[in-house]
Amino acid sequence: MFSYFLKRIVQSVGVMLCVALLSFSLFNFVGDPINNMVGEETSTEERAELRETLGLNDPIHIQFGRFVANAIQFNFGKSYQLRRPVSELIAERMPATLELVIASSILALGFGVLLGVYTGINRTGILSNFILFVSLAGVSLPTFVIGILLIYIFAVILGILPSFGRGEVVQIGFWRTGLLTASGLKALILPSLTLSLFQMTYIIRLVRAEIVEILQTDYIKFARARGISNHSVYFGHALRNSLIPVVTIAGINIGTLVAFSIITETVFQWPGMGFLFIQAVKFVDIPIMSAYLVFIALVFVAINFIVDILYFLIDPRLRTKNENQDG
Amino acid sequence: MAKRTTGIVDRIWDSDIFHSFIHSPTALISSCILVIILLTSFFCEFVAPHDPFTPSSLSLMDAFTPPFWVEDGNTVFLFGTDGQGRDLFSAILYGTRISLIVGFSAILFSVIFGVLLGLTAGYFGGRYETIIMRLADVQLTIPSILMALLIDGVVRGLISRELHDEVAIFVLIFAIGISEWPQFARVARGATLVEKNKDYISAARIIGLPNGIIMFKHILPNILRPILVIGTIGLALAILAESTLSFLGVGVPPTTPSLGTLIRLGNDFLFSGEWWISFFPSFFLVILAFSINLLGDWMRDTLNPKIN
Amino acid sequence: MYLKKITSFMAVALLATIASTAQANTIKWSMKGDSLTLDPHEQNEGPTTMVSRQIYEALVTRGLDMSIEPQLATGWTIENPTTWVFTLRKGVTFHDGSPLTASDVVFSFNRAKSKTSDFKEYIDSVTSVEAVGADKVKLVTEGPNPILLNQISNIFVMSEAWSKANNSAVPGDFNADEKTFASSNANGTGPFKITLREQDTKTVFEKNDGWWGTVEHNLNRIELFPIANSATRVASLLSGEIDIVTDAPVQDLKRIDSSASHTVNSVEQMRTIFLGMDQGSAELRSSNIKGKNPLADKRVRQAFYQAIDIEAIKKKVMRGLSSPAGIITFPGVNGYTTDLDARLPYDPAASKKLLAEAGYDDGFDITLNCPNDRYVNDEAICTAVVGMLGKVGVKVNLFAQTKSTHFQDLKNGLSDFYMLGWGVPTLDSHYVFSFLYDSKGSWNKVGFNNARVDELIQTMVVEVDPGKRNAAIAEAWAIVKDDISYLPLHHQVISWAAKSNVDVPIRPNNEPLFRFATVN
Amino acid sequence: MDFLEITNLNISYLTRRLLVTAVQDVSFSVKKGEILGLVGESGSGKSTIGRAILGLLDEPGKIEGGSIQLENLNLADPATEVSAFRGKRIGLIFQDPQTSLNPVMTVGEQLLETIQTHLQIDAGDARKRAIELLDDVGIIDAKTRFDDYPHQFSGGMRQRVVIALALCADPDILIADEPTTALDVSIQSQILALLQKLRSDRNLAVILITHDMAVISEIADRVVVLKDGRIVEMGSPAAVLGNPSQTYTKRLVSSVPPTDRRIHRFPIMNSDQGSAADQNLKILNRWQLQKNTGASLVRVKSLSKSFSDESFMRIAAKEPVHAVRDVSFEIREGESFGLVGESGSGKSTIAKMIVKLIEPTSGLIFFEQDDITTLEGPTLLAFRRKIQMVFQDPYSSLNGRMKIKNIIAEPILHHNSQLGQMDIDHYVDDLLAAVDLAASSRDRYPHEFSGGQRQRISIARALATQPKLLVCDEPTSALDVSIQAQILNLLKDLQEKLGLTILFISHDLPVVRQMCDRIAVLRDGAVCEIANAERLFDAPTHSYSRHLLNSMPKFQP
Repeated sequence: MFSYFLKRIVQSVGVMLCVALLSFSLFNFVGDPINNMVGEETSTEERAELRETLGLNDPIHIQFGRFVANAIQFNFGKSYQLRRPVSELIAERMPATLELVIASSILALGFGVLLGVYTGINRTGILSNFILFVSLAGVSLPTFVIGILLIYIFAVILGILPSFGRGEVVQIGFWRTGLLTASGLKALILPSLTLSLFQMTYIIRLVRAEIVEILQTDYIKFARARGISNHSVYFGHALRNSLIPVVTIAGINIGTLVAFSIITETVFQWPGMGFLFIQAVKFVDIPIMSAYLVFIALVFVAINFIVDILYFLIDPRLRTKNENQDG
Repeated sequence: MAKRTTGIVDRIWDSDIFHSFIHSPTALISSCILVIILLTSFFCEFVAPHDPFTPSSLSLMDAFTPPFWVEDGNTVFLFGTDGQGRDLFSAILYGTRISLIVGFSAILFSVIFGVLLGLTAGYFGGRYETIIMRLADVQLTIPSILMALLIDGVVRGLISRELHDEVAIFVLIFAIGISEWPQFARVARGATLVEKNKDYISAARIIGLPNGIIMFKHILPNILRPILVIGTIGLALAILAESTLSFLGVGVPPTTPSLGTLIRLGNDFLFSGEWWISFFPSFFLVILAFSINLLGDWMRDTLNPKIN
Repeated sequence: MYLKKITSFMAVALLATIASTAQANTIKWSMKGDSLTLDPHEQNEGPTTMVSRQIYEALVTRGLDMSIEPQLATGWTIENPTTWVFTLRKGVTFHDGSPLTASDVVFSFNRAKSKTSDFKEYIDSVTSVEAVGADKVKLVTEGPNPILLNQISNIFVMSEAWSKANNSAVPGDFNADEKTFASSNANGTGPFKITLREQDTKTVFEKNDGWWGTVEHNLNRIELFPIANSATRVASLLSGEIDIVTDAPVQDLKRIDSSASHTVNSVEQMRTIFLGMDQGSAELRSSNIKGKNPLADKRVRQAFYQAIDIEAIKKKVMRGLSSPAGIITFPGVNGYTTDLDARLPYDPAASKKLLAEAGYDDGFDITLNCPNDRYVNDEAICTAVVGMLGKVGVKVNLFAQTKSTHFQDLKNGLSDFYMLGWGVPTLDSHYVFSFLYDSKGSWNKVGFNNARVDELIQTMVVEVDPGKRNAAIAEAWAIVKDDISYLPLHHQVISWAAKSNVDVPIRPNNEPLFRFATVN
Repeated sequence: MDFLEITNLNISYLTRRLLVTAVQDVSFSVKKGEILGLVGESGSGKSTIGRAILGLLDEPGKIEGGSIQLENLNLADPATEVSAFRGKRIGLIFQDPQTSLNPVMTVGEQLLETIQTHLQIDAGDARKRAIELLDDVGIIDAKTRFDDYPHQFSGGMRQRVVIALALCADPDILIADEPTTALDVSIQSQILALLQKLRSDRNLAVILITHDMAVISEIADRVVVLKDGRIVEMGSPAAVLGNPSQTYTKRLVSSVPPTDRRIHRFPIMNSDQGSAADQNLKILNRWQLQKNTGASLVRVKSLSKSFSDESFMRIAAKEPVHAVRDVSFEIREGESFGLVGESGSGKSTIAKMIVKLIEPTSGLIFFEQDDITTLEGPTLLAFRRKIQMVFQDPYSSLNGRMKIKNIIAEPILHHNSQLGQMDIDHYVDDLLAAVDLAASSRDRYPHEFSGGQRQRISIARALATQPKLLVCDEPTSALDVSIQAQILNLLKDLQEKLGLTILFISHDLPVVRQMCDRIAVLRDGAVCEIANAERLFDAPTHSYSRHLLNSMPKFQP
């Protein structure tokens, strides 16, 4: 088991290095970093000097080493466009994004799994067919359309929910949270809903498929044959076995949410990283882009790692060595 | 009785797939809608009442004409016009074509790329497989939309802005395609691992057939079904991705708008009462994606219920 | 431990909610972009000044009616054509309570003249600033300067002690990203003071009870929320989260106006939108015509001019909120006349004919460079222009991009045919000529070169006799208008949309003065 | 009246095209304390009846008529709440112990759950009872195994757990659906013994559903023979299997390979297919026969194979599994050599190495005179031509996407590409004829054929290269006995006519006895003993061989 985790950690590090390499090459090969840092009037001597001091003349692997070292301290230099340290910019906006993402993952997973199990259990029911139909529609609705729609209905027509921003925020240490004020929570509703809808419908379908498949297995049939009540067949047996894929889904899901928050933040003027990133892309603001890339990768790797741990807790076959020698 | 069937037509007619197809209303309806959309958009030069993308043909005074059933709308512009006097109906047809082209090419790209890698990885296994699959993991670490944005950003950095508009479409195709390949690689590999251990492959190897033939003549046809299914669903996702990027303003340029671009342009008029400018493109986009999804859903259930 | 943290969270939260709920007369203000810095000398751009204007004050300022009136100076005397003496207002204190002294003014002028200041151009004619006693300041200019007051109305006064104490004695170089304490904090003499600053998210102003002036507003608090997405901005106005939007999209004004609880105020802005046509270069970069420059031929420029149906643009693109322009300056600017502002008629036929005469019967290709986030519906206007020129056979490719890159291209002389808008902060035609028509003018990107006009511009600078000076201006206008060296489109009209119970007087330079605002 | 009485039971499935009657007018009854054997080939409806009793028919199965009378209750009547009796009065045992237990619950949890569903007793007592049950079914030191997960039990042990679960609420009747089919013979005998014990201890009524005549003949008190959903005959095993009155039963019985003697061919009565023996083999014309010298064709020298998974990301590699250990034997031209052993004995691995599907870890394999590990290029191709294989699973051994003619033509083309289309077509027809398939089959796809026919097709494919050695890996273990008999006959004939050498791999001792001249008994990858078939069966020297033979169910009508 330990070696398993060791292996996973090594792999994660490997993945991070690959991503780091990617964002490193972003830095060095997209345009001349010097040009991006100094104005036109800078003389060639100054440039050469700067090039030297920045160590851009060192062999590439040394530069990469330095990049990684900096990246570990999350030092990505200054934004070309906003002229501020990237780490600072990201740190400023991270709380907003994370709060949004967490809120919507809770929505997506909560409802997703719930409805998924429901539709999986009664496959023929009118309600579950309806849910499936709606969910399919959900997968077909682009996030930004949903967002616009919700704003139009709840902010403009009904005027009951705010259409932009985070409302009142409270500063706690470096973390600026909107979760502690009434207006902050209200402001969270529409964006998190928008963000979660797509994933939610996605999860419903996946969980359903999983449940349906499990309900056809022998051990479920055998459980029925033993007279185990439907209730415990579904929730005792089926659900527990479907947990493994659900956990995987959940993992990927959260990561994807982080990425899709880009859209939601643009539509709702949510002061998060995604919003920052879009601007960065439009202005080819490499430092922000590569920093964001590394950050996302970090989130994913972290999630995958947690998922692995959960596997261990859920699936005994991983936990205990397989002693069955025949077959 | 199944045994008597010989002719290909009979076999199709007799096949359970066809049967469940003609007996599944959703599959029928969605595929009908799809066919219509495909035809109209691909032959839009002939179908569209106007040519929305030659500026000289537009008259600014036609701008903001509402749909024909709304008062002071007229049947010259079925769905009304946008701020430039462009006929929305025609614009949508042209836009749909762009969205479809991008979606199709992107998915085709990732299918070929992914299946090739997945198939070979599953078949040869060992170090090669590990490397390919790790690559896939890394790729999966970067969500498609983010990947596309990054690539777009990089391209912007590498080439001049004028040029960017011209290559925008290819950038999109590549960006979306490259970020979708891992799932195809994974499915292909999984299926290959299953097929590879079946006896008919052993038989082929004992006959002495070279790997190439075994992979592409024997394994490939047997793993196509799941690929087809996720491919269909992938297509819908690709189309949505394209429109999303265009909505974010990093997609196809407004001079040749896709559905997403049209929605973005129309979005500014959402509150000014010209709802139709953003509504119809959105509507078409959703219908398109929805019918593809319905079809894919049906495929998933009939072709192979196992994959999810 | 953990529990303690929680409870403290709660406490903070409670305070926050109370704070947010208990406010009489707050105005929630929104616009597209945020002020880039609070330092009044660091960066010279619309939104930045709009914010500074509420916190900081200058010796003189423009009132609601845009006329010059005393602010920190109660009066001034012109001892000789190049020497001005300003008498400072008594009893003025900064937000930190320290009193305003002459040395603060001197310090501020020198700060504004420092290398890293973005306002130095305004006062580069000022050669020396010195305190005369405790309440007088003497400005010496090189040569007579008829528009000095206009210029210094943009020079805000800071506290010397405060700036030095917070090592902000010189403004940070914005372009080199030097941030100083003053960039994110403010200590002015104005009617409002900053109490919260979250760049790009939220800025809170509160009433300065120690303000010297007679309070005409009834506000306790202004909150600024920049919202980039215009749809969202309008939505939040309509849903009542925002009280006033100072850059409402024209297409939404009708709807906003139709809502009972909102009003829209419009006024002609001090900005004229026009198209530049490169007539100086030997050959156009983006055209299929090689070896010569079609735009060098006046007939072609006129053909372009008459091909454009400005009324259609006004009706459809600008929703009636623009006034077609004949010259690149607007009412209220010294030198403006309605005759000058009259346009050549829209006449596609004539346009075709002119092209034919010039030898371009079947037109030619050219690229139009256009910003897509700078002026009101800039991209839409350009698209319309493309269509209209297309009708007379000129194939125009539109290339629209964000303002920063657009202006870069322009500065680097990469644009054959481009859109630009021009304001006149000094309200004097000289400003326009020196930048756009002077053969060495830094924004003269069409290669306009006319010796006579250059002469006349010199006259405008040195001539102190108003009569002669205005004559020069008039002649210059006549020349450039006849030459059609630029293609004027319209004077932009700005519109502020606000809740009916909120009254913020609108001003042609698009700068709100909240000291005149009321909420009821 | 009997404890469970089934009268005129009719069950049918409504498929898309037609109404399939799975069970028709079936009537029988079971007494307490008796074991009733339901025997029949696949599709005879035996399992359907079992499921029907518990009201667990799979969609769209439906009881059309008749009654299932459990004392005074009619379980066939939709009105009665059958689920109330599941597990409580009727226990069901599934075929595959691997899949019938919930992998993420400990056996303890599953037992407790079941017990507490049916009996109102507190957790303590339930636990006590559960452990008793585990003891009864022969789980050693049940107390500690109680908290183990299913995957920690071996197949046999799992089946015991399954039985324990079925007995939780001690039901009066136990339905065992192929309870030993997935198990090795030695374990099979234990499970059967267990069933008998339980029957007598608890006075259980047991319905034993199986395809295995031998098993029935060993432990059933009464036997019901089913065919196509109808009862053919029933009675005591001695009567029914000893001297069957019905031809079907006769045929069935006659195709069961006898364990005590070797017969030349299986008597196929009014078989729908004539056998290759009657007709002259056209492929003979193409076949260049050479006299079988009896010289050794294959020589295996101290062959070993160990599997260890090496992925370069892994930190700690598992210790390798030794599948084959130092095995040596030789196969002589023209003989048929048998490899027998239980699962995991390494017999298939050896076969794979001989046909060069996998490479040995150590040791040598000589085919004719050359070491096959060194072969490559043309020599490898030549080797491939001379050695072909027939596989166990008739469903996975044919590419479902190819027509039969292409499946068979592929090796021909690959090995002599100069053949013209005409020749190939004829050759394919001849091969089809050789395995008794109609020429019309050539244009069909595999899914249109039955299991037996598919095995014929893969034999035809194997013959296409005119091999010297035919490796048969459990070629019949997936087939019904009557089909098995046909295939075995076919193989015998072909060997005779074509002078094939056969390497025959099987776990089924009777079959091996019928097929093989010499036999090697394998256990855990090592050879226990190599002997002539007769010698081995009459006087096994090695203890394990003896053990195998003893635990093999004897079919003695």
